[in-house]
Amino acid sequence: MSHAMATNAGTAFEPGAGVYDKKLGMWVFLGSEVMFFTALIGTYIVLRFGAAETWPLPSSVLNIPVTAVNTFILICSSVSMVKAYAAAVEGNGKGLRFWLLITVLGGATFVGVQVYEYMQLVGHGFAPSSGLFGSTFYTMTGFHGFHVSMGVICMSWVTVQAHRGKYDNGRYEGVETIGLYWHFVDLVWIILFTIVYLI
Amino acid sequence: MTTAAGHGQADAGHHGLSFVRKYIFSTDHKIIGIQFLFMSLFFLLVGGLMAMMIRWQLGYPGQPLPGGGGLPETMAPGGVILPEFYNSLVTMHGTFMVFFAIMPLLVGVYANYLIPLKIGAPDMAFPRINMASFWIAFVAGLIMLAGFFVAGGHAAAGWTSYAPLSARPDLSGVHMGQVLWLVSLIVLGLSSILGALNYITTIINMRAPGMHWFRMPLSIWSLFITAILVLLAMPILSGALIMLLFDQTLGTSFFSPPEGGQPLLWQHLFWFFGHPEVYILILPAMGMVSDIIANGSRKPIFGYHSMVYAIAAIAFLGWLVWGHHMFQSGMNPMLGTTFMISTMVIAVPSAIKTFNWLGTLWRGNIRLHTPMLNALAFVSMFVIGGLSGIFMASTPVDIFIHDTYFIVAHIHYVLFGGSLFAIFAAIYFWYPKMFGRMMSERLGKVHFALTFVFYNLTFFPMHFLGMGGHMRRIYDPSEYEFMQGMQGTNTLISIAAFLLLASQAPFMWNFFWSLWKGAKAPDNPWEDNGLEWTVPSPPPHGNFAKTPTVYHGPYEFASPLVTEDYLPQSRPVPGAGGRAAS
Amino acid sequence: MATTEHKHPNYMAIWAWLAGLTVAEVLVATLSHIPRHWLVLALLVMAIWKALLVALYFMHLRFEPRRLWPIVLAPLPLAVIMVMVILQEF
Amino acid sequence: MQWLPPQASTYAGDIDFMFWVILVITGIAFVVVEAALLVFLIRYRHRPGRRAHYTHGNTTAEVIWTAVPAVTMIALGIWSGRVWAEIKDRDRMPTDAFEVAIEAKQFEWTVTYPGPDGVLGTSDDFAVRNQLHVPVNRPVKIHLTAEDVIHSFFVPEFRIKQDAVPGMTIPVWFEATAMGQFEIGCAELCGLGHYRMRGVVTVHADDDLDLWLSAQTADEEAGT
Ligand code: HEA
Ligand code: HEA
Ligand code: CUA
Ligand SMILES: [Cu+2]
Repeated sequence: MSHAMATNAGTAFEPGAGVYDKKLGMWVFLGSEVMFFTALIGTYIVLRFGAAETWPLPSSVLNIPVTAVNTFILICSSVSMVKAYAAAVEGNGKGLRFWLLITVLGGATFVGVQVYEYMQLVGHGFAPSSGLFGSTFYTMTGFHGFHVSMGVICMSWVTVQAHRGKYDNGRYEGVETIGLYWHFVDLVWIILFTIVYLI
Repeated sequence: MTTAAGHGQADAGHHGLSFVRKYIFSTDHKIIGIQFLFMSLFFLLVGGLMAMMIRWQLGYPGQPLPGGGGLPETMAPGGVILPEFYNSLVTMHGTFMVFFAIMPLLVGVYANYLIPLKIGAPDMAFPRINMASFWIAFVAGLIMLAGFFVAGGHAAAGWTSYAPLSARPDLSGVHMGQVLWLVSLIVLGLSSILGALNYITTIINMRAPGMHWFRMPLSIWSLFITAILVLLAMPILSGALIMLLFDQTLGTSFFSPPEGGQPLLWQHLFWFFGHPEVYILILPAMGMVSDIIANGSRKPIFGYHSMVYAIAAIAFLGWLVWGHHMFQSGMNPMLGTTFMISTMVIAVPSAIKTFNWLGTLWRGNIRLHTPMLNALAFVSMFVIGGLSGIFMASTPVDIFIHDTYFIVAHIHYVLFGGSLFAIFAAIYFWYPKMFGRMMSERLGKVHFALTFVFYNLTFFPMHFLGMGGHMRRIYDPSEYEFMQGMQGTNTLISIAAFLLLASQAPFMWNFFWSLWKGAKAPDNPWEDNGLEWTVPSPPPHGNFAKTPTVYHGPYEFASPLVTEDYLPQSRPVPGAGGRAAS
Repeated sequence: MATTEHKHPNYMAIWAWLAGLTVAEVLVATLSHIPRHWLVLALLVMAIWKALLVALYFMHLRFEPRRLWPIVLAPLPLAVIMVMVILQEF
Repeated sequence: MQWLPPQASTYAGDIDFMFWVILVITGIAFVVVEAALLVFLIRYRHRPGRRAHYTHGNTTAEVIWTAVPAVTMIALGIWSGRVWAEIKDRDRMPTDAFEVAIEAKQFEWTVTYPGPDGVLGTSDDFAVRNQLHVPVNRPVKIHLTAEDVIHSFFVPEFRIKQDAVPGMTIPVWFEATAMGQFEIGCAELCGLGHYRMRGVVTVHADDDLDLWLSAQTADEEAGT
C-alpha cells in the first residue's frame, strides 16, 4: 500500500535504514554501549599512560591461563549463538532451542569463572582499592561481566520463548536482535582481554 | 519492507484499557509526553524555588530566609542559610534545572509528543521502552529529591561535581548525598538512552510515505540530531559517574591523586559529555522555534537546507570543544588554543541559524501570538548568551572571567533566555493539540511581558558582577573587600529574581485553568502545515485514521499556488514545495 | 518481512580463526625478548582482527545494507578523538 | 555596577584589550541582530490583506553571513592564541623570576618562600599562611599545587587565574606593576569554606621585599 502512495507523492521513496525496527534499535543501542565502554577503556588507557612506570605487569597479578580459557568459552558461546540464529532463519526449532541452551550455558560459565577469578584475586590481596590497576581492572571487567549477566538473563528468556514457539516458521527477528547484543559483548571482551590481560 | 505500512494502525481496543493502563502505565507516546511535561514542570518549579533561596542569601546575606524557620537545623538554623546548605542549593539548582527540567522538557516532552505526530506515525517504534523511559526518569527524580533528607546533606560539589571534592567524603563532609546524586544521574542516563534509541529508530524507519529527509520539519531534524547526541554523550557521563561512585564507595582511586588518580580526567570525561549536553539543551529549542517563527511570519523558513546543515554542524563541532571549560584547569595550555579555535568556529553555524530566522521575518506577515512572542524572545536572548560565549571562548579573556558571574550570566542567557523561552513558546503552541483546549492569549502575553522584563533585570547585571571579578558559588561575597561594593547590584538582582518567579503565576494559572475552562481547540488553531494539525485535538490513540501521505515541505506558507496563506503537508497540490521538496 | 538474502558464512571457520588468534595472542604475550612496542602492536592488530571477524560475520554487518554502516560507525571517531586528546595531557 | 577592576600586572592591559575587542565585535553583531529583529517586527507586522513574500532563501545572502563570522572568528582565535601563549605557555615563562611555591588547601594558601639562598626546595625555605609578598616590576613565578581538592588562584587586579590541582604542580607567572595590597580569591568550589578562602598579595618595592623576607627568616630562626 505504501508503495502506491509513494508514487502519488511524486518521487520514489524508501524510508528507513532498510532493516527492521528491532534490529535498527539494537544497533543504535550498541552505539551507545560503545561510548560507555569508551569511557571505561579510555580512562584505563589514560591512567595507564600517566603511570606507565609504576604500572604492574598484568601477568604478575592476573591468572592469564584461566582467563584465556574463559575467553575461549565466550567465543564458543558466540558461535553457538550464531548457530541458533541460523537455525531460526531456517525454521529449525529444535536446533534453535539446542543452540540457545548452549549459549546460555556458555555465558553462565563465563560469569562463574569470572566470579571465581575475582575471589582468587581478592584472596591474594588484589581488590578494587588496590591502586589504579585494581580500580580500572575491576571496573572494566566487572561491567563487562554485568553485561554478560544481563545477556544470560535475556537469553534465558529467549530460550523459554523459543520453547513456546515464538520464533517458529522463520520469525527469527528476536533471536537475531539479542544475538547482536551477545556478539557485541563478546567483541568487547576480545578487546578487554588483550589490553587488560596481555598488554 | 519497513515502510509505515509495516507498522499498521495501532488503534485497537483502546477503549478497553483500564485507567491505569491508559494514563499511568500508558504506552501512548502522547500520554508519555504529557507525563514528562508534568514531571519536568514540577522540577522546574523546584529548581526555581532553590534559585530563590540562593538569591535570598546573596541579596541579604546572613538574614533569616522568610518562611525559612521551618528548615532543619542542618540546613538553615533559624532560617539563616548555612554555607554547606548554600553549596547544596547551588548544586541542586543546576542539577534539577539541567537534568530534570530543561532536558526532559525538550527531549522528554516534545520529542515524545511531536515525533510520531509530525512524521505521520501511529506511535513510537518501541512503545514499552518509551514507557520505561518515563518511569525510570521518574525514579531518578525521586532518588535525587531523596538526597535532601540524608545525613550530611545533599551533594554540594556543583552540578559539575569536580573530583576530588566529590570523591572524598572526608574532604567534603558529604557522602550519602553525593552517592544519591550519582545513582540518580546514572538511572536518568539509562532513561535518556532508551528514549534516544526510540526516537532515532522511529524517525529513521517510520516516516509516512512522502516524508523525505528534507521534508521533515526543523523541529524533527533537531530532535533527531539531539537524540544522537544524547545517545552518544549520556553513556560517557554514566561511565564517569560510575567511576566516581566507586571512588566514593569502593575505595577505587580514579580521580583522587594519593593513589595516582587524575582529577583532570573527571573534567575531561564530564565535559566531553557536558558540552554536547548543552547543545542537547538548545538544539530542540532551535528546531521548535524555527517551526513557530515560520508560522508566525506566515512565510517559508529562510534557507531550510542550511538550517539543517547548521544543526548538524553544531552537533558535530560540539564534540570538539569540551576543553573550553578547562582553560584554567591546568590542562596543557596548547590544547587550550586548539579548543579555543574549535569553539570560535561554532559561532558560524549559530550565525547561520540566527540570520536565517531574521531572514524568515523579513517581508513576512507577522502575527504576534504568544508562541511567536516567546520564540522571538528566544532569538534575541540566545544571541546575547551566544555572544557572551565568545568572550569566554577567547582563552586570555577567560583567564579573568572564568568562574565568575559572567559565566553565570552566560548560563542563564542561553538556558533561560534560550531554552526556557523556547519551551514557553512550545507549550503555548502545542498546548491546544495536547489538551484540546486553548490557553488564554491575554494571560499569555502578560506572562511573556513580565517574564521578559524581570528576566533581563535578573541576569543582565550579572555580566557586570562578573566583570568586577565576582566569583561564582560564593556563599557570602562580603568576605572579600573587592566584592563589597557589589552588594547593591546583588540585592537588585535578587529583587528582580523574586519578581521573575512571581511573573510565573499567570502562566501557572493559565496552564491549569485552561485544562478545564479553556476554549475548545480546533484541529488547526494556528493555521500550520504540520501533520499533527490534520488530526483532532487531542489526537486519538494511534494518531492517524489513515496513514497520511506527504507531498511537500513543512513551511509552505504564502504559497502562490493556493488561496490560503498556508498549505498542509498532506494536501496534494502539484508543483508545490519550493526548495524544501528537493 | 523478507528473509535474509545471503547464505550463511562458514561459522565454524570463523570460530577456528578466533580460537587460533586467541592462542596466538597468549603466546605472543609471553615473548619477552622482542621490543615492547612491537609486542603491543602485534597484540592490538590481532585483537582488532578478531573484533572485526565478530562484527562482520557473527553480527553479519557485511551483509547489511550500507545505510546501516554510518549508524554503526558514528561513535568510533568520537571515541578515538576523546582518548587521543586526553592523552595530550601527558 | 562597575567595569573591569584596575589593572596591576603587565598583561592585564592585553587581556582587557582583548575584552574590549570582543565587546566591539559582539556589540556590532548584537546591534545588527536586535535592530533587524525590531525593524522587521514593526515593518512586517500583520496587516489585513497583507501576504508574506514567498521565498525559500537566498544563497548570496547566506554565503555572506556565513563567511563574515567565519573570518572574524578565526582571526579572533589566532589573535587570542598569541596573548594566551604569552601568559600561559609553560615553555615561555620568564626565567629570571622571583619564585615561590603555593600550596592551596581547605581553606587557606600556604606560601613557601625560597629563604636566604634564594632557591626553592632547600631547607632554609619558610612558609607563611595567606600572605604572598612579591616585588614590583619583576616577574614572579609561582609553583602552584593543592593538598586536598581543587582550588583556584585568582587575583582580579592581575587578571590571573589558575586552578590548583592536587597531584599536579602548575607554573603561573605575573609581573605586578603597582605597589600595594590586593586580594587573592579562591575561584573553584572547594567545600563549605570556599567563600572565605581569602589571601592577600602585597607588592613591594624591591628593597622593601628584601627587608620583609629577612624579617621573616629572622623570626623563623628566633622561633627555633
Ligand atoms: C544551552 C546551553 C548553552 C549553549 C547553547 C552555549 C553556547 C556556547 N557557549 Fe556555553 N555554557 C553553558 C551553556 C551553553 N553554552 C553552560 C551551562 C556553561 C557553564 C557550565 C558550568 O561551568 O557550570 C557554559 C560555559 C561556557 C564556557 C566556559 C566558561 C568558563 O567556565 O570559563 C565557554 C567557553 O568558551 C562557553 C562558550 C560557548 C560558546 C562559544 C557557545 C556558542 O555555541 C554560542 C554561539 C552563538 C552565537 C555566537 C550567537 C549568534 C551568532 C551571531 C549573532 C553571529 C555573529 C556573531 C559573531 C561574529 C561573534 N560556554
Ligand atoms: C535551565 C536552567 C536554569 C534556569 C531556568 C535557572 C533559573 C534561575 N537561576 Fe540558575 N543556574 C543554572 C541553571 C538555571 N538557572 C545552572 C546550570 C547553574 C550553575 C550551578 C552550579 O554552579 O553548579 C545556575 C546557577 C545559578 C546561580 C549562581 C549561584 C552561585 O554560583 O553561587 C544563581 C544566582 O543567582 C542562579 C539564579 C537563578 C535564578 C534567579 C533563576 C530564575 O530564573 C528562576 C525563576 C523561576 C523559574 C524559572 C521557575 C518557574 C516555574 C515554572 C514556570 C513552572 C510552572 C509550573 C507549572 C505550570 C506546574 N542560578
Ligand atoms: Cu579553595 Cu575554593
Ligand atoms: Cu561548553
